[in-house]
Amino acid sequence: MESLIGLLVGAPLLGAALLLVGGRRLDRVGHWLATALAATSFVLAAVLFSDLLDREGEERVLHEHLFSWVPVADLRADVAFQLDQLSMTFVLLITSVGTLIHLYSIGYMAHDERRRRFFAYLNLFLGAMLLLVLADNYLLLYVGWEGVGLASFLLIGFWQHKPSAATAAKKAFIVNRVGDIGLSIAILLMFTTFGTFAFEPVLDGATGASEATLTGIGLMLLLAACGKSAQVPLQSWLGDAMEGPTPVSALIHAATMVTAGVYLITRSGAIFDAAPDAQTVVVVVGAVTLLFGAIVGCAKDDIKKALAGSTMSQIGYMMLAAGLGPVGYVFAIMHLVTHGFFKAGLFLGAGSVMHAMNDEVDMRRYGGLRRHMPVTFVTFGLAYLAIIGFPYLSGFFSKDEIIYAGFAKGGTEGWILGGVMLLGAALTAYYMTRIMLMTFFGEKRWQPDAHGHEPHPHEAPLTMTIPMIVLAFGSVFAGFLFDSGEAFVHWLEPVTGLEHGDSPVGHGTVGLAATAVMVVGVAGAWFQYGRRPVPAVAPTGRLLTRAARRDLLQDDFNHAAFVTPGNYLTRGLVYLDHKLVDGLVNGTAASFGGLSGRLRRVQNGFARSYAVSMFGGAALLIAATLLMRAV
Amino acid sequence: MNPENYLFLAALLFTLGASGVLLRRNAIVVFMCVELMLNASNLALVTFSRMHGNLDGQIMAFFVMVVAAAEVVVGLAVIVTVYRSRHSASVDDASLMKL
Amino acid sequence: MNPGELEAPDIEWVALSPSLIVFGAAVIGVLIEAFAPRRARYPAEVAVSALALAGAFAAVVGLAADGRAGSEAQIAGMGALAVDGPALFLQGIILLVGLVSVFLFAERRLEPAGHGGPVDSFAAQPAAVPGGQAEREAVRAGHTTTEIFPLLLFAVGGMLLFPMANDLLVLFIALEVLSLPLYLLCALARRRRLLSQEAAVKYFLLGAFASAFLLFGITMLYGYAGTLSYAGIADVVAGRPAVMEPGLASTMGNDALLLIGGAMVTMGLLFKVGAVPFHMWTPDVYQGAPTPVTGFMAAATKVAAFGALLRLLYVVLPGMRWDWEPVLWGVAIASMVAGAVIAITQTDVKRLLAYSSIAHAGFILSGALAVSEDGVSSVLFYLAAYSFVTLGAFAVVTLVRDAGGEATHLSKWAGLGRRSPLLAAVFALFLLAFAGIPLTSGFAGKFAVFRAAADAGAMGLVIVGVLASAIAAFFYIRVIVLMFFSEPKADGPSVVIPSPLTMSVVGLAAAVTVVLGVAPQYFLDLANDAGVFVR
Amino acid sequence: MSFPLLTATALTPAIGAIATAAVPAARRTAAKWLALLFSLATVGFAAAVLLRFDTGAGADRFQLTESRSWIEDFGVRYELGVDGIGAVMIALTAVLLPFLIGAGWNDADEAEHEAANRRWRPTQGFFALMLMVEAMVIMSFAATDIFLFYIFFEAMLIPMYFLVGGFGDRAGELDEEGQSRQRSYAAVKFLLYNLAGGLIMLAAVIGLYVATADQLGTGTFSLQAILQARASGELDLATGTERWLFLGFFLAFAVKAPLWPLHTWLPNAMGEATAPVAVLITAVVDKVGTFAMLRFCLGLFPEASDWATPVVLVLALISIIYGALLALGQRDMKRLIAYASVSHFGFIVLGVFAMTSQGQSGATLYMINHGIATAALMLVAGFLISRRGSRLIADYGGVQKTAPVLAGTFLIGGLATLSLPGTGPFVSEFLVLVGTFSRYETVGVIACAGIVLAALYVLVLYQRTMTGPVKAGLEKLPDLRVRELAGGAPLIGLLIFLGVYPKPLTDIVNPAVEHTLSDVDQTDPAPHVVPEVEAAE
Repeated sequence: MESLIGLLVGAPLLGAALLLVGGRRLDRVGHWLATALAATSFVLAAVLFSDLLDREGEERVLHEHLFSWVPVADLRADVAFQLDQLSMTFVLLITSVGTLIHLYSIGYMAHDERRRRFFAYLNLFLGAMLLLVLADNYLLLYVGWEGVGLASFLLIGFWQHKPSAATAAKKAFIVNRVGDIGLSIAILLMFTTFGTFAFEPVLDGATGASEATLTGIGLMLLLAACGKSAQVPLQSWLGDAMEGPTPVSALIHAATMVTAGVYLITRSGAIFDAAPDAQTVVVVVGAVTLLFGAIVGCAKDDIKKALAGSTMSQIGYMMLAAGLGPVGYVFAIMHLVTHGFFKAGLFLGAGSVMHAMNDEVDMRRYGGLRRHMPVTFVTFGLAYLAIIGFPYLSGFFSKDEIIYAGFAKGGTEGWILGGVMLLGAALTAYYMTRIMLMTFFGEKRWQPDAHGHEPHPHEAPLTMTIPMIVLAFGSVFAGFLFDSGEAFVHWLEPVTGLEHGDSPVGHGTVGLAATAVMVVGVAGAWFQYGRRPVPAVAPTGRLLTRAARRDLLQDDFNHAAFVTPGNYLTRGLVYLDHKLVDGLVNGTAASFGGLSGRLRRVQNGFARSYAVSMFGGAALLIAATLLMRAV
Repeated sequence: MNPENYLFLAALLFTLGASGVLLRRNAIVVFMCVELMLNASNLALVTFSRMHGNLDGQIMAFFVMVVAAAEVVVGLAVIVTVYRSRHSASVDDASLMKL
Repeated sequence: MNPGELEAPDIEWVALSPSLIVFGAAVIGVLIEAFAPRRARYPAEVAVSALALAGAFAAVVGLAADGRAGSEAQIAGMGALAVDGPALFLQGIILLVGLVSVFLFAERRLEPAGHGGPVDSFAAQPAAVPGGQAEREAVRAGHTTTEIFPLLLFAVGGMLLFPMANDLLVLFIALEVLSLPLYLLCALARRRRLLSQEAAVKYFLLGAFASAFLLFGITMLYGYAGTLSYAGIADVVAGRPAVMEPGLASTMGNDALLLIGGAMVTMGLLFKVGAVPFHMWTPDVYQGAPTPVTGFMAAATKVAAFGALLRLLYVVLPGMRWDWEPVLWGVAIASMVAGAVIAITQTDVKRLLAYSSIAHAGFILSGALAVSEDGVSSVLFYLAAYSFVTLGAFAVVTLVRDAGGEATHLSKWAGLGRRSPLLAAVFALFLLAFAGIPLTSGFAGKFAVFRAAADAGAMGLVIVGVLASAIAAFFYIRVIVLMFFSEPKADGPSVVIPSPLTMSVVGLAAAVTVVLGVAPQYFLDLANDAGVFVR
Repeated sequence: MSFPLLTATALTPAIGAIATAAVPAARRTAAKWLALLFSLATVGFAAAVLLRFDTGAGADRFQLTESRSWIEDFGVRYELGVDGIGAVMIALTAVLLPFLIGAGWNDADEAEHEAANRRWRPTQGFFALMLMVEAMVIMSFAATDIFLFYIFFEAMLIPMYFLVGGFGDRAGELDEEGQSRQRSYAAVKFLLYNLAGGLIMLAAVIGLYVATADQLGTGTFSLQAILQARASGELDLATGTERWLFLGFFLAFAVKAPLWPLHTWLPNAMGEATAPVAVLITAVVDKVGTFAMLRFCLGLFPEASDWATPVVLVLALISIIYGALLALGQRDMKRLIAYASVSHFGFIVLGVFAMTSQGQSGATLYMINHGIATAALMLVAGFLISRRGSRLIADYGGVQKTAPVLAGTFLIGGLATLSLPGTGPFVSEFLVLVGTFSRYETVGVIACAGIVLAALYVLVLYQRTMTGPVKAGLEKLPDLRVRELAGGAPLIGLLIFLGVYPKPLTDIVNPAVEHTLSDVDQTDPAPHVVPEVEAAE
């Protein structure tokens, strides 16, 4: 059974290699091959899942040691997998959503001449993501971590001929690299502290280390998580990442990769549990991002960027939950899974809309699409209801639990967290409703594209609609399924631990409050966008709106704080290198040249002056000899 | 008479010769000054010979004379050739090569 | 001893055979000039010279095989000459260099032939006014100056005596015997005769000036010690003269005589070596003299002069080592640095090599300053290596010619590597050897002297030497850049295909350069065995 | 006596060089094939070296040793032998050369106006020089006699110099006479820098000889003899002497490596040389410098190495950051890669002087991986440059549209350069970081900044050249030819293999590193917390 894990990871990687090396020969079948391999992974995952289910709670761990990777003295880094409930959850999410999105992409990318590459990259992503969640040590996790970063880079910049896409891809990679420093340092710290970086010894031994060290490790892990999961302050890349093809946004930048940070923190729970300061920072980051993303999502007219803001915000929820410790881990993961379904559904819906609208992304040019694209409308609508936390849809369960856990933190902090999350919930309802209204309701605001083609919205082909339908099902029923008999909680508990917090506010109250703020949010949006026609050109708006449109000035800040000084620094250094370091050397050479030029003048061609030199030399020689004797 | 006085004379002559080499322009005169230096040595040699009471110095002096003669032969040949080419015996004129 | 009775000197004919052969041949050469018909002179002179030098070399080898370089070393000629390791080793080098120089002198394919047959690079009629009627006639007639061969032999003879000299008289005579022919040879260039004559005048006047100093130094040493013999002076310096005479007793206390005398003799030798600040004749003379002469002079004179200097320092003046060592440190450093630095901006190949020779004098001097057996043998080895590289380099210079004769201006060497890759490669090899790049003889030599110096505790000298080498490398490299990385000029010089004579010179020099670089052990052994002066 | 395998490995390219140089001018293609053949034969010998190398416990430190007398008078012997580090470095050299020859296949063909000159044989010269460099590099990796090492360390400059100065890429700025002043400046700078470093080392080499002669009676250059004498206490250099000698050696290696602030020759040389020669410099020749730090500086002068470590670490850090920042500021593609190399050499030196097993194993692997990665990146850049005739980044754009395979290979080379996990450089960079961090935490953390900067310069380069709209003049840019792809693909395969399964290499290298560490009397720092799992066992 264990050997299936290797296959599970290997199948998509093999696909990527085949498709990249195979060249044009595979152009016609490549996409099917890739989809089949993704599906294979899913099937394998299902088999493994049923195997795990057959075992008892504590026994539900599989280990597979493939080979010794980098053995140097005491350092042992192995290529080895660990499949437990947490990774299983991720594997199922990744392979299922992944397979669906492969399928969707067949339709979506049908007319792209580089479709084979696209699928290769998608497969590469799947493989790397599976590696990330299946690794049994932090170093191998790091490989997957960077692997998904690479896939993300390749896919964001898939349309490389667009400078904006290329820039966005680069930006994503580099911001992620900043986060990666965190992961690197965390691994280094683990090695010097524990002498290893495999999960089991590190996590089991965490209590033995000093709190300062653990806080250090925790903060570094958080830095990594911030990069990958687009949390403040490393959030700036996610909005730009929407330059990638929409299936990519759905898979990587909504459902799976961006949640890796949450995985990392949940996985390292033992470290965070022993480092309360680090936990607090995680919570703060989550809370800030939650609001940040929501605010940005409210202001964007670009449908994908609005959804990206939403993603950020939702991951903020998860992060916050993970920062709460055993009270929140399970719900963080639960929200992650449900979010995976409904957010993927939303993105696929958005993709379907764009597909229909000649790749138009500005919602102000949509409107009234519900009649033209009924399937998309329905699936998108269901996912919409799930995300805003409509009672008994998936988002409702997972988000309420997180809000409850926030209150359970207790004291002022608990009230602040709960309040922030409720505010977030209201905002979520607001911006999602705004999207919904601007896209599917109201008047047609369609405009011809750059080539003068009028859009003729139509429903997408089957390959695209099927995944949307499946995901809609997931959005609707997943939460219910998980919550029934606390199935999900019990499933994860052996890995993450579980505490039932003691909240000043009851479960029911939280549910009511959440529903109430949702209604407020929906109503607010309806007042603004449902009652009156949406202007085709965005009004100037207030200061906050304008700032939110500019992603709350994050890029301006980064530019002012890093890019510009960096440019000056580089330019200055280039100048210095040339003038000072090199100049010193050239100067030495030149000064020898100058000295030489001056000395050779002594050689003036007159025999008498040569004689003087000799005479003087002789005198000097004699004087020096005498002097030596005198001394 | 104290033989040392001859030595002082020899040193004086040597110095005169050397300054002549440094100061005079005419190659022949320069050369004569060199000869003067050689003869200064001769004087000193003979004096020392006398002081030490052996003949080595005097023999040396004879050799020096022979050598000086040989030098004259070679030197004059060279200088005269140059004079014929340039119509000048000034050492300062022969300064085509420099730097 | 009865005053009327002269004791017949006891001459060790065998031990002195090398120089005797050479001098004998030189006299025969003069006779040939006097009596043989013009046409026959050239072959006869070449044959006599070559045979004599080869024979003398064979004699040297024989003497060395006899063990006279080591255990059987002896003082010969009534104490005037020493036949020992250093002397024989250096004589061997001088003879080989001389032999090879004969080939260079005898090269007759470089200049366009006159009516009388092919001509060499020496003046048709040296006495004729440059550009005058007489010269034109002589050129038309194809006259050549075959006197160069006996002159060369005399110079070689003097050089052979120089390192052997075991008393101050012989030292002086040998100096003059080697110098006077060289003055003349310098004046004999076929082309650019004004420069050639100027070089001769400068060389002559300055040389005479220097030998006057040397002589005065000799006088003072004699005055100090009352003897001309090296061993005698050394004894007096050490404070234990063989016979204590009254005159000696008064002068012995006068250290000024010793110090000034020693300094002046040293100065005379440093002049021949070309060390700073007595180096100024070198560039002008090297540039003006006919290139074969320059090559011969640069290689052989340095060998002979260092031999004499070594003997002086090691045999006569070891007692006052603490006086001259720091001073010569200064000279060595000045030579290395000044030679290397000034060479950077030179534009003429021959002047460049002249400055390089000054720097090398400094390197060799630092080996000599070790005052150890290792020091002697390292200098011997260095001289062997250096002389052949120098000769080879100047031989190459004779081959690069344009309409005006040798093209010595560096700018004309641009792109030579493209026109004649092989020749340029060989020249590059010589330059690399000068620069002391490993696997060339220059490196082995430099390593030997620096090691000897370091062994003697003169690490400072080594460091300066190393830095000077780095500076020196710059201008050697510059020439290589010019040859290989510059486009050839349309009116640039061409490489004349020489006779086997010059080719053999270049070939031999290259071979020695490589062999001494790659497998120097045998020659190091030779030098080691020859590292002891007889006293 | 057994077959002198190391001599054979070094001699093969040397003979190849002579044979290639002897091919007549008209048979240019034959010369190329001959050179390739000999370089492949060398790969065979190098493979034999690796196979014959015994990695078992208790195996000798130096293996395949040869010892003959050479220059007794200098105390010099012809002593060869490899430890694991030397063996893999020889393998790297041998493996890279065929690719470089393949990549430079037409680089040295004479211009048409020169075709008439029967004596001028640039092609033959080019390949002969390359093989010559290879032979000398292999010798310096194999030499266990310090003098022997020094000889080849210095001598390799000469063929290298001709390669840089004589065969610059044709994209440089030319003056009115059609020759590149920049190039000859670069060549001279390269030579003088390295020569000066080498000469200072010469002084130290002599000093070492004198010191050993002083204490052991006879001077020796034999590394093994000196190590033994030191271990037995016969040789105990005075502190001051040892430090001076260390500085002499280190300076030479730091120039070669090159370490800030002695690096400025590298961008010039790599910028002006043809791509294969640039690779030869940075991937092969410069490695001799870092290799020698590991073998000679640490082995001969342990106390002084310890003493100098803080300064060296700081210089290495500066190199890492400074090189990366300067790479960012370059407008010239090849200079960019050169500065990136400066940054990478900083990592290697860091690993060497961290004095931990991970650091030194990492440094060794880094040498290998950096060699291959730079080769991949630089060769592809070279193909690109030769197509367009410009090295300026600004002249490119949108290449992936017209030449996707080229762009793809370039990207993989770039990703390897930024140490992406899954490629070899990641393993080595990680090891260096671990090794450094476990002893010097701050240094390790600062070095991590290099990770981001590497991503920046690689991706900025990729973005500017390969993506975006197609620049004018590049519309018809041909994609990689089969020959070029055959040169690039195996390198990429190798990079990925070494990233996924570096164990064969670490197995060879680890014992050598243990020996080196015991030379300097260092042990790895122990972890602060012993994991309970292991404690329970």
